[in-house]
Amino acid sequence: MKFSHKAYLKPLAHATKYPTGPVNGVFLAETNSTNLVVDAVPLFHFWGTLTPMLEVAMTQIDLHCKANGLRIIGYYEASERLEDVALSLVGQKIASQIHHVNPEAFAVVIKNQKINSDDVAFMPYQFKEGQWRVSKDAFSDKNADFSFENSSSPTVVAKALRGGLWEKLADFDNHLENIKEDWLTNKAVV
Amino acid sequence: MVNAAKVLQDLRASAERKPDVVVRLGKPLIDSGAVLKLDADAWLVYEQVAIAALDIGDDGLALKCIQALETKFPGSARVRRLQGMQLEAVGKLTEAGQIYKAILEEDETNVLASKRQVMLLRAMGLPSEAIAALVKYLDINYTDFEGWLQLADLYLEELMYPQAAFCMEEVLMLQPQNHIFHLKYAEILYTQDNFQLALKQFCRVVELCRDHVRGLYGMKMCASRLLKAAPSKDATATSQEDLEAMDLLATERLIALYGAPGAAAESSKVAATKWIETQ
Amino acid sequence: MSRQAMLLDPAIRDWVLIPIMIVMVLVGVVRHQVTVLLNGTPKKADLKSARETKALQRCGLLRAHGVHIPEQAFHGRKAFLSEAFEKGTYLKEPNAGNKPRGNVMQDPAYVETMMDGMKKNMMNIIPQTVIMGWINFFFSGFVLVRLPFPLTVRFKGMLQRGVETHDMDVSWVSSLSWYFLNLFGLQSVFTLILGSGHAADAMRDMQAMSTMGMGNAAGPNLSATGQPQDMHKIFLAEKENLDLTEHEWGLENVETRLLVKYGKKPASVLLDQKKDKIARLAGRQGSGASSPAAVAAPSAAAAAASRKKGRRQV
Amino acid sequence: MSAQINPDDALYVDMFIAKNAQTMNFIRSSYSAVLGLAAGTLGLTNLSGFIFYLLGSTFLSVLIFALKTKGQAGLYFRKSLDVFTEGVSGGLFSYILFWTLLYGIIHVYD
Repeated sequence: MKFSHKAYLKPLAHATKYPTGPVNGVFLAETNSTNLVVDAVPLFHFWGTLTPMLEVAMTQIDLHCKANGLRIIGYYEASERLEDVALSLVGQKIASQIHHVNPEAFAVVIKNQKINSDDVAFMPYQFKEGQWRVSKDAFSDKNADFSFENSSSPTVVAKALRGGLWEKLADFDNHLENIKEDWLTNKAVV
Repeated sequence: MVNAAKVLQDLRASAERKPDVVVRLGKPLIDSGAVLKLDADAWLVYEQVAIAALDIGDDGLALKCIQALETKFPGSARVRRLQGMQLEAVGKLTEAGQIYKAILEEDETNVLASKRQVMLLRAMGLPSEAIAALVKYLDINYTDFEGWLQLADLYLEELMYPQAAFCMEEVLMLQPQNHIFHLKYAEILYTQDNFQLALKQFCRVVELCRDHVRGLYGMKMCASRLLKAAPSKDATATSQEDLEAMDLLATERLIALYGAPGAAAESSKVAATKWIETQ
Repeated sequence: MSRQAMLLDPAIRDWVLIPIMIVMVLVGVVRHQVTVLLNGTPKKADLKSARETKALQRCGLLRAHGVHIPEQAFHGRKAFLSEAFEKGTYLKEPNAGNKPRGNVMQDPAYVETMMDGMKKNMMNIIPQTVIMGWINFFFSGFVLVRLPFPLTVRFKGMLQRGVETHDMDVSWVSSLSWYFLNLFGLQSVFTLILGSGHAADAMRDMQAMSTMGMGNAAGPNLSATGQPQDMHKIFLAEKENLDLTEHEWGLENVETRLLVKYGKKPASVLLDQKKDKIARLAGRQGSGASSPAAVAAPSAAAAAASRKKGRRQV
Repeated sequence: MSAQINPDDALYVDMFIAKNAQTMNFIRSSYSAVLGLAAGTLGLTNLSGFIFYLLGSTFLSVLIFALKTKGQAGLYFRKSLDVFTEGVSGGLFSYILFWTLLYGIIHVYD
């Protein structure tokens, strides 16, 4: 899986905007290409474990993907505890649901401590033998599964976040509070 | 200076968690010593800025405030609680736990220390102990709705929906006017597949807060689910005719909201309108 | 105008009218500060008694706000609470009932609450009696000021006490009535000086003086006679009221209310629903005929409803 | 009355209503004191004094209604009429006190 700049920037912006609570969202990829993650859609920062709005969001993302030739390819989340990098119960459920539809789906947990630093803040999980397992030393040459489209992404993103870019990001919770917020494409955040 | 004090006072009253604003306004006041002009409020500002500084990791400022409070109120339980929070911020959780235990030994009913103890257990990632401590606290301070809210969050994290629903019912009894609590209760009920009750709560949300988008979405989903399911026999359930009326009302309001010119970004408007048609 | 054009010696104004007013303002301020000092030190409530009062509060709250929670949630709590009160799980000392109650005076908590009640009451009574005594002693026997509005003769006795003339216009009043005027009139001044929740409240003085200290100021867990309440009895009494409360869910017709709010249905629909509800209630009551009073009231309303809707017998 | 919550009842948070009433009392009682001073200096007697108070008090309420609540008193009080009735009785006592005081000082002592 190759992560485009946007696909790396948005989840970290989402986690930076709501440091005090758990956040989650999904990754998008083109329908035809198999390993390029082009975008990410931030979902919730309020109550990640409740299903009604999750259903609405997932259906709307599906409709959005059909209209723009995209598909859901992965799930990301960040815990509210600083050093917690385990994939939560709810995370596993949602990731499994996506995996059910699309076998190469993966999950990512954001390493909170690494967000402002220049090294990689993603902890990817893959679905192996019926379980979500950490993909060992990803984003390094040893493990070809996960890498960046352009390797400078982490440093560029860290600088952008320090510049306060995260304020412009809007997730589905924001959209529900004020429907002007563009949560699907987040054009303001690139 | 006066304006900053006023904003800080409002933030204290509303208990909103905006650490960056509090530090941005409070830091100059404290560094220049101008905060002492507020006399009685000065110490409240000190405490407020200390907590905000811990929140965003500015330990220097936090220590400075706690020091000032310590000299003014030596040995006060409230200041010791702040010291405990400072230790938590730098990761020394066990020492912080000892401070809270000491405060509680002196005064069993100290609310602040028992609350911090619960948050400490949660920060340590021990949800079951945190739940047990919070239940014991709430058994005594029954009317503290923030405690019930926190307990609901803890249960939700463990996906224990029935207990979370119970907590939200307590919160509703204490704060019936707040539509957000009705909304949270409705979403928990929906997650438990109790669409009948969820629909009533979603309607309550829209009644309390007109054209509440999240409430309308919930109403629409519950109504369509109940319409698809077999009509229930029990008398208190909503009649078929009401269900259709609810479904129609929610659809109409959502379309009106999204349809208004410039109301929503193009991509989300298209997705939302398509979603409404498919329901 | 038939009023006697009588003028008073300005010395009365300088030495009586204004001093009384100033003294009363100062006494009010002093009393406020003293009360703040008095109840400044909150006494440490121990865990058990706090838990006891909170349990009662919980039951009261359930009865008052039960309307906001659904049916089964209400009944679950009702069962739990009445069973807990029955067993006395929330009591401070579970077997307090049968312990022979020692002499009341030894129990420190009881004595302390009595002292506390006494202090609060004294704070209300002393300043008033002192001022009245001072006024009666120094400033009686002459007319102080004239009220700009006429009063009935009946007031004459009270307002002109100590000035036994019978043909003087009632609007001339003695200093004691000026005291009463000040007592109530200075509210606004006190709210200005002391902020809103001040303790120099004339109404409370009146109430304190009338009950002469045996009012409810004697502390929460003491009965009017000052004996320590047997908490278990209170819990049982509370259990009875709880069992009696019927649950009415506030959201029963939330859909129709919503439709009315959005103008989809006329408001009259709500009224009809209320009548149907009362009719249904009467129907259940009528057949059960449990208590005549309950039957009489709703059936009257139901009769009205049925008349409107043809001969539907309840 | 059935315990059904009528829609508007739930919208009023008791704490805020009490706060509004308290502020109204605060304004009106201080205002009535000043009104009393005016009535005393004008030397009003009998009924004209009370009419003066009612006029002044309604003027205050209209001011608050127009400026403070910008016409929708219903947002701040359970019934929009409360703006006119809140605290009138409390203000009356201070009005009478200061009215008598000034009236006495000017007209009764030579």
